[in-house]
Amino acid sequence: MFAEWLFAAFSILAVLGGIGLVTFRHPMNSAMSLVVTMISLAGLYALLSAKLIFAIQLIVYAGAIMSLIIFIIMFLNVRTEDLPEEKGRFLYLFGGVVVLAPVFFFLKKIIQSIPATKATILGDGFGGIKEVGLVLFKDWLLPFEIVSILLLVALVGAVVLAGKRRMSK
Amino acid sequence: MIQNYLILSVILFCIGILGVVSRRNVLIVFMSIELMLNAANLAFIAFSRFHESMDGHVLALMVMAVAAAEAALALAVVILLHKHKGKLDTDVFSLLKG
Amino acid sequence: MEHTVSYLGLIPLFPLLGALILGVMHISTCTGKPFSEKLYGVLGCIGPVISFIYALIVYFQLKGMPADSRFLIHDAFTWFSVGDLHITMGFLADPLSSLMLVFVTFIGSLIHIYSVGYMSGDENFGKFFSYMNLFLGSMLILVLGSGPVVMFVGWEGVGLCSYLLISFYCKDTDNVLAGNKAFIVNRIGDLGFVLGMAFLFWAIGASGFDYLSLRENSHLLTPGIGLVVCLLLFVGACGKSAQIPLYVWLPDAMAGPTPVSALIHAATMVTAGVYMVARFSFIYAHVPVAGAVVAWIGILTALLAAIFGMFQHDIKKILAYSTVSQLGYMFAGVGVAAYSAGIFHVFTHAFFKALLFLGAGSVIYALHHQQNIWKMGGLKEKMPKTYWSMLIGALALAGFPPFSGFFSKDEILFSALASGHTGIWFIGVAVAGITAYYTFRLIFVVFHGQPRDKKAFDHAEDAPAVMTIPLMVLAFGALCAGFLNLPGIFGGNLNVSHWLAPSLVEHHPHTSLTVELLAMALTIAIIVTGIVIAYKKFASGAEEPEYTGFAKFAYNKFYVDELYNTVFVQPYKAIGSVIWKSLEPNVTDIHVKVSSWLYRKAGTGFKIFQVGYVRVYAVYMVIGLSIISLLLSQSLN
Amino acid sequence: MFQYVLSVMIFMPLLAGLFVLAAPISKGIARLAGFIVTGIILLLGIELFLGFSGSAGMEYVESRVWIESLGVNYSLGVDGISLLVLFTCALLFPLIFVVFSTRTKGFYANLLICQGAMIGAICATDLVLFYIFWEIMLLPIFFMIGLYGGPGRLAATLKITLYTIAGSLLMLAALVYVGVAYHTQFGEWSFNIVQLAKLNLSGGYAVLAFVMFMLAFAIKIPLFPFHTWLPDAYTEAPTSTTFVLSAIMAKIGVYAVIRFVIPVFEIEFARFAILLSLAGVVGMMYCGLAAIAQKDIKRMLAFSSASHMGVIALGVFCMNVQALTGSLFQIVAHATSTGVLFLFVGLMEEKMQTRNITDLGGIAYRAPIFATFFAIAMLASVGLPGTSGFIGEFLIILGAVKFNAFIGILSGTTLIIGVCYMLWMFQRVFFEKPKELTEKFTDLNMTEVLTFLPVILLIIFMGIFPQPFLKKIEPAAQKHIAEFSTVAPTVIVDTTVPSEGLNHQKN
Repeated sequence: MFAEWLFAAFSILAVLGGIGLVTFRHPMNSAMSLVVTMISLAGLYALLSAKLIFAIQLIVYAGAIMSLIIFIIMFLNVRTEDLPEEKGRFLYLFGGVVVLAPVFFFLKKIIQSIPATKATILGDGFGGIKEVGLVLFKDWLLPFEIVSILLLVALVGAVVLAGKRRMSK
Repeated sequence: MIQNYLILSVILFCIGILGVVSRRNVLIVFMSIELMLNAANLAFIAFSRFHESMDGHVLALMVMAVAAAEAALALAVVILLHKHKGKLDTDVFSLLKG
Repeated sequence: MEHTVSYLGLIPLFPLLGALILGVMHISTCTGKPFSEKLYGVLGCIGPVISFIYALIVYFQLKGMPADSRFLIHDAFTWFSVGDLHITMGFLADPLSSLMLVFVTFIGSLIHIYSVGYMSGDENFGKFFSYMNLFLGSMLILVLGSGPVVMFVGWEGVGLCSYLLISFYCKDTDNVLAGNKAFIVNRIGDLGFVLGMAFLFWAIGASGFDYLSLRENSHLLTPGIGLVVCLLLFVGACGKSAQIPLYVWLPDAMAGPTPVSALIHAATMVTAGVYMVARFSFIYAHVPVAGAVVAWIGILTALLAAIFGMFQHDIKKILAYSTVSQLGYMFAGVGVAAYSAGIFHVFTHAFFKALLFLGAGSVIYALHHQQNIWKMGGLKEKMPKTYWSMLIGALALAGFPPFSGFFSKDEILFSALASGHTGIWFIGVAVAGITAYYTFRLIFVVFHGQPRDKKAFDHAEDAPAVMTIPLMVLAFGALCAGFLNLPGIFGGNLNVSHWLAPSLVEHHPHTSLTVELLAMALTIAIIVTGIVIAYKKFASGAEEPEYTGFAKFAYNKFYVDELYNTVFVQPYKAIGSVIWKSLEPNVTDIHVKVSSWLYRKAGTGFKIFQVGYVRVYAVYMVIGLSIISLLLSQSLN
Repeated sequence: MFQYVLSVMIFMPLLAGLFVLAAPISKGIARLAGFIVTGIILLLGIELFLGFSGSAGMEYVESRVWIESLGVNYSLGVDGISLLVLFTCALLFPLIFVVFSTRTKGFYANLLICQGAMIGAICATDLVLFYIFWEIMLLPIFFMIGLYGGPGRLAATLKITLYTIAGSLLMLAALVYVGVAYHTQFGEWSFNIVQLAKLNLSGGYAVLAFVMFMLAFAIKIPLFPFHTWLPDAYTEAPTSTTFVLSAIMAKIGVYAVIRFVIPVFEIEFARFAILLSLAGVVGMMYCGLAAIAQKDIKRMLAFSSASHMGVIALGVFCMNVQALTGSLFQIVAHATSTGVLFLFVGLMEEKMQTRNITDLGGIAYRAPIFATFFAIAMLASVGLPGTSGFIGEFLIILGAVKFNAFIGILSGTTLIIGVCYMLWMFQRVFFEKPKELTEKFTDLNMTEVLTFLPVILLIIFMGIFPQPFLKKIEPAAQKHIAEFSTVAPTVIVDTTVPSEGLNHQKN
């Protein structure tokens, strides 16, 4: 019962955060809303007994990535006048909702067609570092390596893009 | 039970799409994409829980790694764009016009 | 009796080999120092002479056979054989082809010898003899071919040689144009021949497509197909033998050297059409309508050409029109089913027309290529040998008794009358008068009266012996050939007709002796009148007349050439350029144009969606996603 | 060893071509290599021709499973239908290497690849394999025109490539249909032409598939009105490419109709035969008339070639032994005569830098050997008896008359139309007075004489002794017609006669 209440609270928070993200005009406000969503999601992960992911969500996502984003926003020192006008954004949002409604209802339909399963009691080890690690390095070794290469490429790319360059004319 | 998680995931995903298509601020568009990735993660974790297999966790991990890589690159691009145009408006960058 | 002999194929082979050797010799020395004319001359004459000897052997061998089975065959090899169609490269010598064989090789040899003199000094001496030999070889294939397809080889071969020899002096555009005209008009005829063969084959050719088998099966031919075949074959004959409406090439063909005109365009090739109709007498005999068409076209051609001949200035053109006219007679003959009479006229005509052309050649040679008769005159004293031989030729052409032309022409006219074609007979008699008139106009203007061009007259003299001896031999032939086929009323028994009879399907109509004699007398009277009129007008030196009215119209050949030019040639070219300039880029290419236009329009149409804002592209994506979702959720239940 | 001769003939030039392309060798060596390779192919081709027994079936058969799940096999074979096309393809390539020298290495490589692909397309008895070679064939042509062509080459290349690709993609779709139809009828996959011939196709889709196949081949042949790529492509392409296009590639189009379309789509073919043969005849007349308006010899020959292809195609559509055999024979005859004419024009262009008829004249005095050779090839092209052109044309006209008297008569006009433009051109180029450009024209040298002499002799030989060739192709043609006519006549009777009867009653 307690779990249901937690789920309801976290999901309402997550949705509210998401709505805030897309409606606030200043990116700093949006970023803060996104942090709320991230943390709620971390709570949901915990509810799903994903211990490792819960931790990583908090540390990497809500922590590292979000602080990077906020750092950039502050670095750019965006003032309200510099922001795009976006006068009709609520109109756009409404239009977007209309367009997306079929997608939502379609997915909802599919989801409801999935046979309902009761959550079973899991063993202690589920979602722990060791267990996930074993799966990761046994079954998913190649994708893991590829992802690491991707990260490397991204690193180099970021350096090349953002790094100072001599103006070549 | 699982349906609730999945529907939440869909809702978040749709909100993300809304942000991408309706906002002109580069940073908000970017954060909307992050939101979509998170929504996907939620679906992974939920499936993982109910199928009692940890492959979903691994995938979520990978998505996070990709998200991190994306964040690094995207933010670099944002900085670059801001340097060039001094603006964060996506509509300024319309070089693809045919 | 053994009918298969192995040397028939050799007869055409000798001249062909000669042509090959001479051609290679000529080409290899074309840009360097040529071989001597003597060598060329001897090599050039060997082939025809050997063929002539073989022709005589064939003739005598046939003569030794019983009359009802006189034929020799030589199947050299299977030419091609597809399905029911079996074409053998075979040669057939029967009375008809042996007669043609003998006189073609005889006259051919004489003209080759004559050419040695006439062409001397020409830079293309070797080429000339190569072509002449090639012509003779083709003509012999035409004559000896055992079936229509083999005949067609010779048929086209002589057409080719005619083209090559007409455009012999090919630096002059007019000559080449004349050659083109000859080839193309001949080709129109060949189209008829080919189609005729095709129809004939599908009708009765399946069990053998040579004359002997066809003749056996000819009764299977339905009248409808028979008519089609006859008319198509006659189109071929019209092309080759210069009949209405395809006669226009022959007068222009006089652009070639004179021996060519004598051999090809008077004595041999142009009579191929008559020969072909006689060859197919077993079909024509079944279809009287076709025969009537042939006869009427023939006699109308004779009339038309004779009218043109009356007003020409060029000595060779006069003779050319007389050739067309005489060919018309021959067709009238074969048309009224008097095949032997037609062939006999071919035979006599070959002698006297070759004679006249060679005589004209001598005159032209003596006057340094002057061909206008109004620049000649009084040559009788300077060139007696030429004069006398030409006079014999003229009398024969005019049909004056007892020269050869009289007997053959009279036989045709009589057959027309006897078979009930009174109209043809009437026109024929009139044409005989006109013929006499224009022939003697030529003789009187050229040889009598005063010289009109003094300078040229002084240099004129009889040609060397190599040229005059053939003239005399031919003159002898023109004088005597008629007696070979002496009709009954003169005590003869139609030797040639009887000789030819096994090859032909004909029946001799009989009328009363009185009618025959009366008709003959009328003809002779008309001929004499023609000669007398010509004598009155021209014997004492008339000057070149200014033509007006009808004469001018006839002098310009009724403007038929111009008419053809406007009706056929110009539209043909115009259609060509219309196709190329308008139709091809605008109409035929339309499917390409339309599809490329559509692509371009579609491109510009879709361009408006490419606004350049990434956001909008995302919206497209979402809209697409949404539509797909809608569709899928429809089908989900 | 000789049983793999077809594979050798396909892959030797292909590999040699790739090697020449990749290896750092000079163009002289490339030319020599090309000549040697094509020479070997020629010898193999002659040996194959002589060894061919003349039965109606396939010989030199090779078959290997290639894509098992789809029933696609690597199967090759030669029968009377493909024999002469193959022979032509082997015969004519060495000429190019001897005659033309001013090309780069890549050009020779393309030629070699082209030959390999063409032989592949000719020998393939599997529809998929054929399709692959058919597409490969286009590539070298694309490069040869696009890289080495005349000033308007880009437009010409685009046109020929798009045109033919459009056709082949339609064919691909139809090919899939045929394969699927076979699967539904017999429960297994096969693209072997012998198997496919058993198909019993009918209905709207079959007609559609037939039209798609025919379109692909009609474009390649080219059949009126799909010939519009031809004048540009033939004119702009380097002469040797034009030679390949007209002498061989167009023939493969005709060959493919006989090999693949007729056995599979007997019923549709019988229905459309009259329309198709009309297209052939109209194309013959149309292109022949257009030829007379040309100033450029090469373009004139291009139209002449299209005109003759109309006749050859007509022979196929008439569906009787004479016409079909005539077409097959005419394929070689036309390839040698028109091909050689194209080569001669190429030589003239090399020597005088012009192809304009009005700039030329009097070549016959400067170059008697050249003029004689040209004249013989020209006469063969207009179908003079005694040359190879006559046999084919005569048989085709004969067959056409049987098929339909009206079409037969129209087809006969080729005798006249061909002569008109050829003589007109011959007069202006070889006769008349020499012009400034032609004064310097030199006659063929010894090498060139020795190169062309065999072909010229072949033209005459085939005119006088066609039987050795006909003997080998006739049984296959007979068999083809026999198989065709067991199915087709019933259909023709079923469909057309009743409607005619109705018309009569109405009238």
